[in-house]
Amino acid sequence: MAAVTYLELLKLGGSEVLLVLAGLVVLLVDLAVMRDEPRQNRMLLAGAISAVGCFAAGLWALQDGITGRAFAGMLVIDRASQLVKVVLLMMTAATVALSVQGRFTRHVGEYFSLLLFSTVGMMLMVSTENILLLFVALEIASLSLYILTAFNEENPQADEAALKYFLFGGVAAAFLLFGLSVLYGLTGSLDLREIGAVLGQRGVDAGVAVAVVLVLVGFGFKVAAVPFHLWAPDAYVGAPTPVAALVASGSKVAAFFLLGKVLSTGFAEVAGSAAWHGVLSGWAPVLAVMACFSLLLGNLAAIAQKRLKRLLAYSAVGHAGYMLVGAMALAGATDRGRALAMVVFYAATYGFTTIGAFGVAAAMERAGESDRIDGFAGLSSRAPVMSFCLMIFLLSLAGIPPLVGFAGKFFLFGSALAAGPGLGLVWLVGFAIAMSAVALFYYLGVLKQAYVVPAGERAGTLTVQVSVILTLAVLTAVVLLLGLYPGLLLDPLTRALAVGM
Amino acid sequence: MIEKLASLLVLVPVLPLLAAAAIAVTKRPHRQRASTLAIGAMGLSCLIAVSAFLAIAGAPEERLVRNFDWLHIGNTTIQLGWMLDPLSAAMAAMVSFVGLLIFIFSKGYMAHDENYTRFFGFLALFGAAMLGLVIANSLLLLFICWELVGLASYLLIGFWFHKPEAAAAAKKAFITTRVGDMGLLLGMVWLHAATGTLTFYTEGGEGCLQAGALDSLGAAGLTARLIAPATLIALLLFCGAAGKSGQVPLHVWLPDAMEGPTPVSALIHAATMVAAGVFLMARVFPLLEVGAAMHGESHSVVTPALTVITWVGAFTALFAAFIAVAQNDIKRILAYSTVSQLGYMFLGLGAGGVAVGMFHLLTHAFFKALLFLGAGSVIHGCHEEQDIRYMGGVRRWMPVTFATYAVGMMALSGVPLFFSGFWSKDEILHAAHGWPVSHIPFLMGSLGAVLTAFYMTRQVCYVFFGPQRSREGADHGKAAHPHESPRVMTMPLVILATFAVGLGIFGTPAWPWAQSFLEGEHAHLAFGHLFSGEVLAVMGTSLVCVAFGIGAGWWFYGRQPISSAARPDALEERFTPVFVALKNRLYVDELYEATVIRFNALAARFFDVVDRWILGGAVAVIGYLVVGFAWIGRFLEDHGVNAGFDLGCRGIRRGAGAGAALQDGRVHNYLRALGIGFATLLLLMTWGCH
Amino acid sequence: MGFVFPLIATLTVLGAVGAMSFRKSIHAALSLVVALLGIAVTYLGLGAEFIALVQVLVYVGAVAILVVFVMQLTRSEGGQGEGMAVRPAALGVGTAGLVCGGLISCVVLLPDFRTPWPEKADVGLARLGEALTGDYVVALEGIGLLLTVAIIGAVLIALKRPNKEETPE
Amino acid sequence: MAPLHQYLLLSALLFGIGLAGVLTRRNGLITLMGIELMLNAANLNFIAFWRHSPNPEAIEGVLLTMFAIGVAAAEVAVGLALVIAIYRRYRSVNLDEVDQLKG
Repeated sequence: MAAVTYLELLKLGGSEVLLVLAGLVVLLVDLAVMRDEPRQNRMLLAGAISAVGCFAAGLWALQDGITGRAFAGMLVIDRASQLVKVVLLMMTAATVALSVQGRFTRHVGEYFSLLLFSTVGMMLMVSTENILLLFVALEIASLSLYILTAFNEENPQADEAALKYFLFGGVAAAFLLFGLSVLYGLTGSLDLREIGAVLGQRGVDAGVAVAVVLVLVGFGFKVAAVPFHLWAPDAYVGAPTPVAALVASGSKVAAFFLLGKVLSTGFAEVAGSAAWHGVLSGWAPVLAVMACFSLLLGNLAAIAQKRLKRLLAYSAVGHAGYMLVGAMALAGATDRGRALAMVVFYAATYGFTTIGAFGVAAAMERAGESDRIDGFAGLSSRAPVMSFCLMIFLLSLAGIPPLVGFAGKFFLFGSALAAGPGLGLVWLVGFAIAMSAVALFYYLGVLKQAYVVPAGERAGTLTVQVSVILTLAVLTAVVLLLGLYPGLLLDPLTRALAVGM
Repeated sequence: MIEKLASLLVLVPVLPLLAAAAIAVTKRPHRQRASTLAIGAMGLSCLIAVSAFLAIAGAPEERLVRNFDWLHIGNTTIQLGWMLDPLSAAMAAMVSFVGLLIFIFSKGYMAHDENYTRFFGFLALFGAAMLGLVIANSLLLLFICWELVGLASYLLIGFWFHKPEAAAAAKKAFITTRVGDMGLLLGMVWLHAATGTLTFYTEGGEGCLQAGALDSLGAAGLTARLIAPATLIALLLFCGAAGKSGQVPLHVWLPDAMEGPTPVSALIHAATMVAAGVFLMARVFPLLEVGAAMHGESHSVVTPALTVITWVGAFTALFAAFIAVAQNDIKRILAYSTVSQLGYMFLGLGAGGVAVGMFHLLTHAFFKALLFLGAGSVIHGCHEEQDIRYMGGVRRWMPVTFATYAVGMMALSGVPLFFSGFWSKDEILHAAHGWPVSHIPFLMGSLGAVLTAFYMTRQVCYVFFGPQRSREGADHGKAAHPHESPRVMTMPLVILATFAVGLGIFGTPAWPWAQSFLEGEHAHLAFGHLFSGEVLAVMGTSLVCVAFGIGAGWWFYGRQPISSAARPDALEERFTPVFVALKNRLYVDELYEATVIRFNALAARFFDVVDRWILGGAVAVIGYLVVGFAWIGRFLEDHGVNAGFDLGCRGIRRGAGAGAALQDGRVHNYLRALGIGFATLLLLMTWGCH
Repeated sequence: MGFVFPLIATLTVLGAVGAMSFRKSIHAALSLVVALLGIAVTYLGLGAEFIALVQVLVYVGAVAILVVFVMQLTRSEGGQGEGMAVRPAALGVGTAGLVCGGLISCVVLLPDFRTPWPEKADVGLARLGEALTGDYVVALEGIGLLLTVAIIGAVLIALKRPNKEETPE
Repeated sequence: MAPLHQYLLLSALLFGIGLAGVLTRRNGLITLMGIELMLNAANLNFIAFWRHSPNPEAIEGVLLTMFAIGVAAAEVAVGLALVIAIYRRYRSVNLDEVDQLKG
């Protein structure tokens, strides 16, 4: 039974515990002490406490020697999961920084504590190999995000967005749970490793097929892959912009890490093949189809968008397609740890970049403008620093070297091609590369507005909040630095995952 | 010494990069500082590059590599680095030298532009990226620079972004070349997956262009049971090269890119960016040769990839030459001629190997830069006029420009013996003649040579001869004469003209120094080669071609002065009564001119009828054919390839609307999509079960 | 006893169908209660008495009451204005049928699942408690956090006053 | 009692019925009830599988069902709150009227 004492549990899950504590403190302080203060002060204090919480949790995660697999795979703490947690905490911290000078909610304490709780959910997602906790953690993260989406008092459509997000998520969760139940029925276990072992003996049959597809529906919702992406554009637009940034970044990183783990431990033996000359049943063809349509629809629909957040939403769908292509490499038996590292690297760097782009949208909204793309006209003269940051983010998203988006794509496609000759990923990689040419189209459209089109007459200089500009500057630095030295993140990630698998 | 220079070579791209960074923070009022920084940095780079070139000129078999570890990922290491070998040294020296001259020219040309500072910043960035590209010892580094070159050219072509055409052209250039780059990226990623490295050469022999990697690549089985992986990778890389170097059908961006400032056209379309594709193919030539079947007597290497390159090059050379005949914009003629010449380079590369293609690249860089800068000088002198129909007689007012332009024109046309273009093109035709697969590329190349001479003669006749034909109604009466450009602009012309003539002696069949150098060998003097039968035969052919082209050009355009801009093209004219074209002249003071011309023209017409049957029958018939083809080609270009590209863009847009329309706002439809999606995926999954 | 399961199952299915198709939403809610109770009885038959109890307490005791409460609050006597056009309804039912058919053909018909009824040790509350405080303690804490989140969120969203300036468009 | 596949049939039917309700009913509350039905179907699966698993000691199925019920309760709470918020804004719980975000 419990071979691990509760003390050890506190040690293993220290980051999560710290973050929960921080969340509760924020809630208490805000409700008890700061109740009658002006909103700006409340925001600042709550933001500061949250940031400290993230920092402390991150420090805890960076400690050496906290590794272990406790409670029958319920908690699997290794270097890789700790590293991903640090990335998640950085993203949450960036989200907090983007929020502190916002005006979208009066419920300050609740807002920040829910941000932290959703991060706890994501952190639990990355540190479990048990489908019970997998489900619970997914729900913690999702439920907090549904609620956070409804927080936006500036946007009358926030409730609609939250309801759509919720209903879609609820149905997807039901599919996922049903899939997990079939998985349990087939294998008699909740532990992904044991599941993987049993499935390995069993091979692909109808029962496995249905379980795999059901589970992939749940993940497809979480990562916003076609056709399970339909909530994403609406939710991104309705949610408070920093929350949308977190949905696009942290949530995606956690989901892809977890998906990678499920695919490489639980479903390792039922991959099948997506080669066009010999499709074999398994998750590979399913993911291939999802990836293909995500790439196509995400990149095409983004072209038609008039608002930055909606454009980013569709581009997020497209990027989910790239990451799914990378996840396909897990089908090859050669070096799964490395393949997963590439996916996580891409997701993490994409997350940082997209938070930055959302930050620009937030700044525009905060300055009393909307995120309409034609409102970006003349941004280079109205807010030179911010428009420079925007340029870096968008070019990185488009995959222009030497920014990090290029490095991510390069390694991602490389791992997909190296995964094995029998997998037939070449057509998929080719398609992904072709779609990234299309993607340039709409990113350049935004940049054209910012840099080429002159500002309207009444448009003066934009005032951008200090917190926002600092966050953007830090994120720009990250994008540039990781672009020049991808090894800073990629190397530890690869090492950690190589050990972990 | 050479060791030290190899290490110093990294400064060649770094110096302009630093200059670009410094200019980026330079305030607008300090205009001179910006140009001084850029020119100074480029000058230093040029110095280093030329010394490196001279150092390795004595030891062409050397290849010095400088690699450093960029990344450790798990247990693999990715190296970046640069190298000094004949190819990189020649390219670096050429690019930095031509670049320096263009920078200096820009100082005069852009003197009155309000964004002078920014222009030099972009130029320096472009120079840095291009120089980084040529010395890169890693396909990855090369690709990074390659994309930076694309980005910088996007900024430069769209420099006058207040012109909507310029903005559109910049976007078109960026996106079209990106289409090619996608192939390059895929090829690169694949190469990495197949060989595990992207470093070209290492001292230990683990590079992807060295025997070990190539052997394993050659031994690999067919991909998808169809095609050898080496061939596929080579063709993917060629996609990128074709995009950058404007090969059909990815050439659509190049003529449009003429919207940028003229020095930019010179920089991008003459010496550097467009040549990058040819350079890339030359760099990865060992990869193209994998699995080659050697053909005994003609030392030609034939592989599927090289065959494709040869055909594409030959087709482009001819196709673009046809179109150039029917253009009226001075820069667009040069742009199509560039496309055509790039086709020649690929033809040479595919049929004859690195040296043949690269030698033409080097000579072309000089004389085409000369022509573009000359055109810039003409445009500058004629008050921003670009339509050759409204020029004329410029020879009288711009003697230096005329003289240098004539040199460039003759080099491009391939006038024998004294001009570098003759020797390099002759080399290509020679290679094509000896190509064991087919003789058709040789015929296409020869026909292209005729056309080249023809359209260049036409252009020169229009621009420099005949009366002045400035735009009517603009400010006639005291119509401003064209004026000669300042020295800062003519000096580069003179220097380039010198090289356009002088480079030829390094590449004659008697002493093929340049070719041997590029192949990494020492050259031997052998006059006997010059008189071997085959060489003479090919030389004779190209001589006939050039003479015929220039003769025909003169026949149609030079024999009688082109009097009026409104007059249709000389060939069209013969079908329509002359006075129809002239009756628009309403002003009395032009009546005299009109009657004289009318008389002249009628008389000329009379003699022509006689002439045509006695002397120029054949010339005329072929001339009609040429013009017919040219117009058909232009029609195809405007309504086929180019329209196809635009149509594709529009199609994407429409698809975008359709994609977005899927999102109709009803949550029920979202959920239905989820259900249907699940059911479909389940069907897919169970397809192969049981 | 062979007739008990088919009876309960039929009742449950009928309840579910009613819950999803009654026009008046209060009828639907009551019908849902029937279905949920049917499931609870099925749990009993399967020997999971504790789960049956939880099912009754949570679903019938809390969820259903809450649903009815919200129904009163929103006075949404369903049906009005809900003239279901034939096509979308057919599409929805068709999709659901497809999914259901897929599940049945893939899972139910699997030979594995025709196993005989094995002997089973009784799940005492003690063993459940032991597991909850042992291996499953992390999940227990997780669910605690989840409920906290839900309470904060539900209270906040339900009590949120719309801003003055925002009006439904 | 009955063999395993009968339980699975029941749960599959419940899942399908719940999904059909979600996909056809425009009343937000009933959509919510449909989701609950789908979750219940999955729970029934877990219990049925648990009871039929050969290992008499294993109790994972029961535990997972308990947790799933908790999750479902949390979801219902949030969902109902969202329905109330929607009702407050649109004076209706008809989901078809909630379609301002699109494109």
